[in-house]
Amino acid sequence: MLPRRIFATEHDIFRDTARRFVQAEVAPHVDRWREQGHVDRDIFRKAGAEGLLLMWAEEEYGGLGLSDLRFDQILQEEVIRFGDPGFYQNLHSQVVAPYIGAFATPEQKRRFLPGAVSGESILALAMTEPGTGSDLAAIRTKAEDRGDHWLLNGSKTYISNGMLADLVVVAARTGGDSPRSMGLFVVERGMEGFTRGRKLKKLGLPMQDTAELFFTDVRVPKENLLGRPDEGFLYMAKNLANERLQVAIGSLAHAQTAFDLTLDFIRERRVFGKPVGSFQNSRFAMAEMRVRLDAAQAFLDQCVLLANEGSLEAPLAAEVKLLTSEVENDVIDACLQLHGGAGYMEEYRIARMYADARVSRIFAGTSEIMKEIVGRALGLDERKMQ
Amino acid sequence: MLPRRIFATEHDIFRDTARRFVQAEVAPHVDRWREQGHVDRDIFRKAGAEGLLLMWAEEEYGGLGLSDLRFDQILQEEVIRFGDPGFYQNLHSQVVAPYIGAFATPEQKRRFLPGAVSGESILALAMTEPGTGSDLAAIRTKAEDRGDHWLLNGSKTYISNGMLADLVVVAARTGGDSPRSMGLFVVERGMEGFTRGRKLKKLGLPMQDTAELFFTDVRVPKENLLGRPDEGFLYMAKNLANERLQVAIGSLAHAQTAFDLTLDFIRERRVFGKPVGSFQNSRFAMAEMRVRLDAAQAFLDQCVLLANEGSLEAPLAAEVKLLTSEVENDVIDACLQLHGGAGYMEEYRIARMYADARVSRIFAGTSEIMKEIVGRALGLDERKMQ
Amino acid sequence: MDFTLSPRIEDFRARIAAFVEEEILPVETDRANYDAHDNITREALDGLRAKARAAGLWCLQLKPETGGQGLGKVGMAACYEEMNRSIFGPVVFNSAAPDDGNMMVLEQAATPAQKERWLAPVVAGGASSAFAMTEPHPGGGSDPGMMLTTATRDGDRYVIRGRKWFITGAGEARHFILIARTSDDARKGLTAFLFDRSQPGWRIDRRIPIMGPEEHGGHCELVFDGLEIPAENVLLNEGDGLKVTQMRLGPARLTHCMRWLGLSKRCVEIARAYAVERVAFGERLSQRESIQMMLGDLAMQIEVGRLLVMKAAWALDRGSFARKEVSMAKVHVANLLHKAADTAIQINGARGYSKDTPLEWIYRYARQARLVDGADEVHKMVLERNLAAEGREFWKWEVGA
Amino acid sequence: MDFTLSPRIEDFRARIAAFVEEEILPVETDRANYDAHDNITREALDGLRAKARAAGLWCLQLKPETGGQGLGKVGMAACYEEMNRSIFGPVVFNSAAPDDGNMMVLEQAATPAQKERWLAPVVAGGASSAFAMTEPHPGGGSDPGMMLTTATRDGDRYVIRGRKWFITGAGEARHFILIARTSDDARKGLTAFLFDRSQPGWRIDRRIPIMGPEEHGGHCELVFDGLEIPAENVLLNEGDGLKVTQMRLGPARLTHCMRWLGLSKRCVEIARAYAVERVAFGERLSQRESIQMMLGDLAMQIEVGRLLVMKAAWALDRGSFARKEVSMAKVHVANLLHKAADTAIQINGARGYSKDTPLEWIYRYARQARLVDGADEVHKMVLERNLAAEGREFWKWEVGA
Repeated sequence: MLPRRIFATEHDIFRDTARRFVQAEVAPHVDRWREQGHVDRDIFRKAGAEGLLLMWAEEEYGGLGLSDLRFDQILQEEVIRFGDPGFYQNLHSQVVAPYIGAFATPEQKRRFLPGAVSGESILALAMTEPGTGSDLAAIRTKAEDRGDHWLLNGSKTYISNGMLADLVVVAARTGGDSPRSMGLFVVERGMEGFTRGRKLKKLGLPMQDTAELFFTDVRVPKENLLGRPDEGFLYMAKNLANERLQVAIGSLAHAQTAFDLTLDFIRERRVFGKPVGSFQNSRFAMAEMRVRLDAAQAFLDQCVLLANEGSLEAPLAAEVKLLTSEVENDVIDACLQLHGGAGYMEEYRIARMYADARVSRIFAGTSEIMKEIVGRALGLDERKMQ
Repeated sequence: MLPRRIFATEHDIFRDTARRFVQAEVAPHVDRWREQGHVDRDIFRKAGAEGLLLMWAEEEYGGLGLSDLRFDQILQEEVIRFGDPGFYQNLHSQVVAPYIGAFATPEQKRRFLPGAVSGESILALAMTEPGTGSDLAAIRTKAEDRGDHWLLNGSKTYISNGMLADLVVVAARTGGDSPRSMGLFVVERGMEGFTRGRKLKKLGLPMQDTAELFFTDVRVPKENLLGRPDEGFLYMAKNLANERLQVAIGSLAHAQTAFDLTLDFIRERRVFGKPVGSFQNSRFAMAEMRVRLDAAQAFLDQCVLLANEGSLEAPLAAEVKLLTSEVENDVIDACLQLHGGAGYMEEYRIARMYADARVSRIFAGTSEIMKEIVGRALGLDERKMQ
Repeated sequence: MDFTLSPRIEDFRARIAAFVEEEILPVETDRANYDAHDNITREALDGLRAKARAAGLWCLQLKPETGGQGLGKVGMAACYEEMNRSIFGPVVFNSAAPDDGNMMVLEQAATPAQKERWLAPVVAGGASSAFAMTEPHPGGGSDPGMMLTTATRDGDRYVIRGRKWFITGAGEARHFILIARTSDDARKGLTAFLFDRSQPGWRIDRRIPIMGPEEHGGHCELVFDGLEIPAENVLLNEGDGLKVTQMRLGPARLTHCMRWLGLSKRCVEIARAYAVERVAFGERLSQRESIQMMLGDLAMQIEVGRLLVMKAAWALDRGSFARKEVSMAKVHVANLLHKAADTAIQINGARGYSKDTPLEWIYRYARQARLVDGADEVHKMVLERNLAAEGREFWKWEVGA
Repeated sequence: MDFTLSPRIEDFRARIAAFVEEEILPVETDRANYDAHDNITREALDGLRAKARAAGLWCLQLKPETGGQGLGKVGMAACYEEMNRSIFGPVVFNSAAPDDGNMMVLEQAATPAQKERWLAPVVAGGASSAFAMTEPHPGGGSDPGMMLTTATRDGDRYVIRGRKWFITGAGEARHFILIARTSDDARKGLTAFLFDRSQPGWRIDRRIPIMGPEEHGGHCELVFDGLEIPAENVLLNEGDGLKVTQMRLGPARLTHCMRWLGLSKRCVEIARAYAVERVAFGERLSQRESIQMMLGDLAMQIEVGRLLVMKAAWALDRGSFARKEVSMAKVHVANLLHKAADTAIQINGARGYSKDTPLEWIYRYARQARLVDGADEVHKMVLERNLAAEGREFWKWEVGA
């Protein structure tokens, strides 16, 4: 196994903290949360109290000013290993909040960040609509400028943290027909005309709340617009690289966890009088997985360092998202196979990991979209080749 | 594409030197050398004169005392990119010579190293025998202690640099029936009873000379034994990790080269009125390859750093050899497919790369042996599990 | 050499296809017809079953004298594939596991009196059945030789003690076929028994939650602590349990494959419909090469599955055990089903991950295919053993008249 | 449904099997019988051909009146597979590309006089033939619409100018079938001609080195700078060139697959023999699970290939173009051949990389299989187009009597 080489002592110490938190505050509730279809709100407050949310936020907003992504990487690894991938603290801290961190005014930050840091207000991001998928230019939700406010109309779907969220960053068209003229609006719980549909049922990830959101003549105050009203598309494009890196971190942590629990399982479980792990087929399967995991981890860790330096470009983020989500699915499938019939029983964690993992090749851009991005960056863009 | 992050300025400068050397002294002769079945002897002398052989050797033996493996990594990358993987300077410097570097007495080093550094004497390593494959314990070549010399009898096969070699490090059994009691003997060109069979014909790598060697009552002087007469097996086991790392470096360089030349090809070559590269299938194929190459490179580069620190363990070396040789074969196969019919013509380099690459999953231990090593290191050893 | 179906079989197939299209798919579309375990509700099922019987599409797999149509395995291959275009199809025609296999083994092995008592009600649709063989670790899983449940003779009856596990349908079944140990003989140590749900001396310990949607009656863990079974309820003779097991499981493997082919085709159908309709980045999905290649490849793999299954069915109809043929069909079709569901989900994107289509149902259901009835690895090793024994004769065509 | 061979076909197959075993394999084993291009020397070949003719195993694929046995495609599937147990097999029975396909197209399309002049000598084994269609970039490769070679009518003859490329066997062929452009019509713009090696106005520019072993006569680049062909040597009519091409190439795809199955089986045979004999780390290779699974999987994939090929052959014999069936067979068997050779080499280790076995020959030869006759990608997209057109009818069994 390849030793992790990107961590220093402070990271190791932080991992202990994160692990203790997850073991104490998340692990005991996982079964109940999966059953009820979402985490309890107070887990965000507890995480906030421990200083685990928006660690990058400046101290004036209650954060730690830790812009080193390795801390969130470690937290996410521990959440997945000892908790459940459906606890979307990572979306809160590293996918949604950065829109506020990067594009909000100091005044907006004072309004929105402290609650997000403390876990009082839970964040969601509403981009996808029925029929848009990854094609953001197809967004139809509209915000009209009505002088002292924006009038928001439209609907969003597959919104993670959608039921629990207090603040939702909503992408809406502001320029009439211009496909890329969009704004990002902070819609707050309780605003009139903002409603939520039923929690959506899914193949897996039952603990992660996923909702449809509806906006009917919602009057969004002017001071809830993030950045410029016509640059939302650019902001989204810019943040997608980090979002995909975050997805990659989660995918690989999920796969590593599956590998480790399977290694334990096949050492113990016996079949035809021998431990499952003593069969050559098991040994080879595990060796193949170990190699793919190590290579993916080496690659991902380098990407985290690049992101820390501000130089993780979109094609590389697409690469690492593509690779890790494929590794995640392949590894978990092979691990389930090594469990035999037990792997199909919900009492073994591998069964739920299998269903949970399937979405990784779809969300934040499907594998096929990732290949488009990587391939076009290689100069293979049919629109530019004659 | 993932930027390489392990090189400093001195490495970049060295890459220029290496590249110029390969372009001037290797590239023009590749076709002829492939045709004749081996390089010209003088390419070793030229490389020696440029200071490119045994860079790690201490200055007193003519070397540069550069123990940083990155220099040899760079040289090998350039040899493969602009030359041919059949120029086995790497075997000479990094696989055979380290036996002398590690296990020879100062007197032996004075005798053997300067010629190897200058390229006057070419090195080979004779381990494999007809019927042994990777199973070194099955070696039958024998060396009997005759007081003032060892009497060597046996035969070796698949010996790289076998026809050209001036000094051959030969593994031979010294302890009668004890399977692991072996010694390593330096057999010199011209010793009586040391003969070579025909150059072996192979699927690919025609430029790399591969021979059978025969030893019939060869009187090897006592002072040609490396280290202890009963520890050769340990020495070989110890050096195998670095040998596999070297193979991995070559495999990945080969794959990266195939990728780059294919990218050029599909941008130019047109089919059905469009560049091949503008088809989605091509874009996806290249994207998939790019991701695998980047991950393998990130992993390999970390292994090189570990080896520099003296901490590349055998299972990790097996991992990286397994991964890179599989990536090499898969990438080259997919690249050939993107060439279409042209890929089958010898005038396109990809055709010969395909045949050359096949051996990588076999030599220095097959992929299956690598999986055994990795899997057993995970604790999945049926001999130790009950 | 002849790759045609007889007109009679084709007639059944076409009528099943129309029935699925007109009667079953509309029911499948309405989530109100799903029970808590993602299966069709009993109410919806009863209505459809009545229509299927009225249409003469009932228990086609059984002999006419049992109440079926004597289709044979070749005919079943064509018809079962058609039935499982809908996830609810097979049970409507009384061709779903586990009743399907239980009926066939009783038809083959039971005495006339036993048939009257145990088989006829299942054929009539009034009772469902279960086959209780598998045991929890370390008992008899895929290896019946490890069976731990015992049946001890006591006069004219047997007393059963032990534990069974993952018994499909046990939660609702009325008739059970039970395999238990009657001696330590390696080949003749097991015996098959029949018992009724109402008999005392056993209980359902729990219904085991699984990843996938569930057959009616789920998958249960059973405890036997003194169930008494009269000797007349032994199937075949004492010691014939292994034989019954083989009669029961061999053909069942192939019927699974037949049904999985239907599900695989359905996945392609849903994926294509969406790809044709959906526009993203200014282009229909169906116009993208990558999508075309995925679908073209799936179409081909389905055809491969159909050929493997059909050849195995033909061999069974000729009286061969067709072990090699069934193994090959099993490995291929189990993987195909997974691949079909996975690809269809991928093409549907987030919609595929949601419950808006049956794809996620099929995906979860499919994962067991590569685990049950022998994992891929086991079948491949069995095939290699055949190869070692037969050499080049492994591949050959039989010679006809 | 019937998966049997007729006794007559089985008789031919069995006799071919015996001939390969007794006559051809010993010749293949001796490297002295290999020419510079890794094919059988003319001397060794002539001896074997004489024996094959004497045994009545000659041109089985042709009609009796042409000098064959009228086996049909089903019979060819069984026999060609058997022939190519040896890398030298097909040519011995005069069933090797390109003569095989050239003879079949002449048998179908030539006039009696043309048959006498052009076909009979090839059937007799006295002349070999070539089919000159493909052109170098940017001419007609897999897309005949891009054909650049022209045939200009001049009185009772045509004058040919242009360049052909990768023409198999051209280095030794006496009879050529040539496709050239006679007008710009999209469907009727091409015409097929016959010419003799001895005619002036053309030359072989070079023999193109390829990765693989070569057919006799290699793969050549041809230049036409005024070759004159009398109108009587037009095959079919002016404008029928595309039709001739389709007649020539469609069935040839399938005959390749038949032969590749034989080579795939040979790979398994060599691999197994070595695995059984070789001991490493104290264990026979054949006892390792990984080896068993590799071989079991290969055995299964070969059987899949045989079913696909046989169904396509059967469909061709029934008069279908069987495009879909041939595409599926082509994709599967081309990949299978590669996989079989690759796996066998892996099991043989360094021995497999050496020239001590025919494996490296097959491995290099195999790599073209996925490139020629339409790459996988093209076939999969064609299959998807069929799926789009046919929907669920893509998969169906024909109905028999």
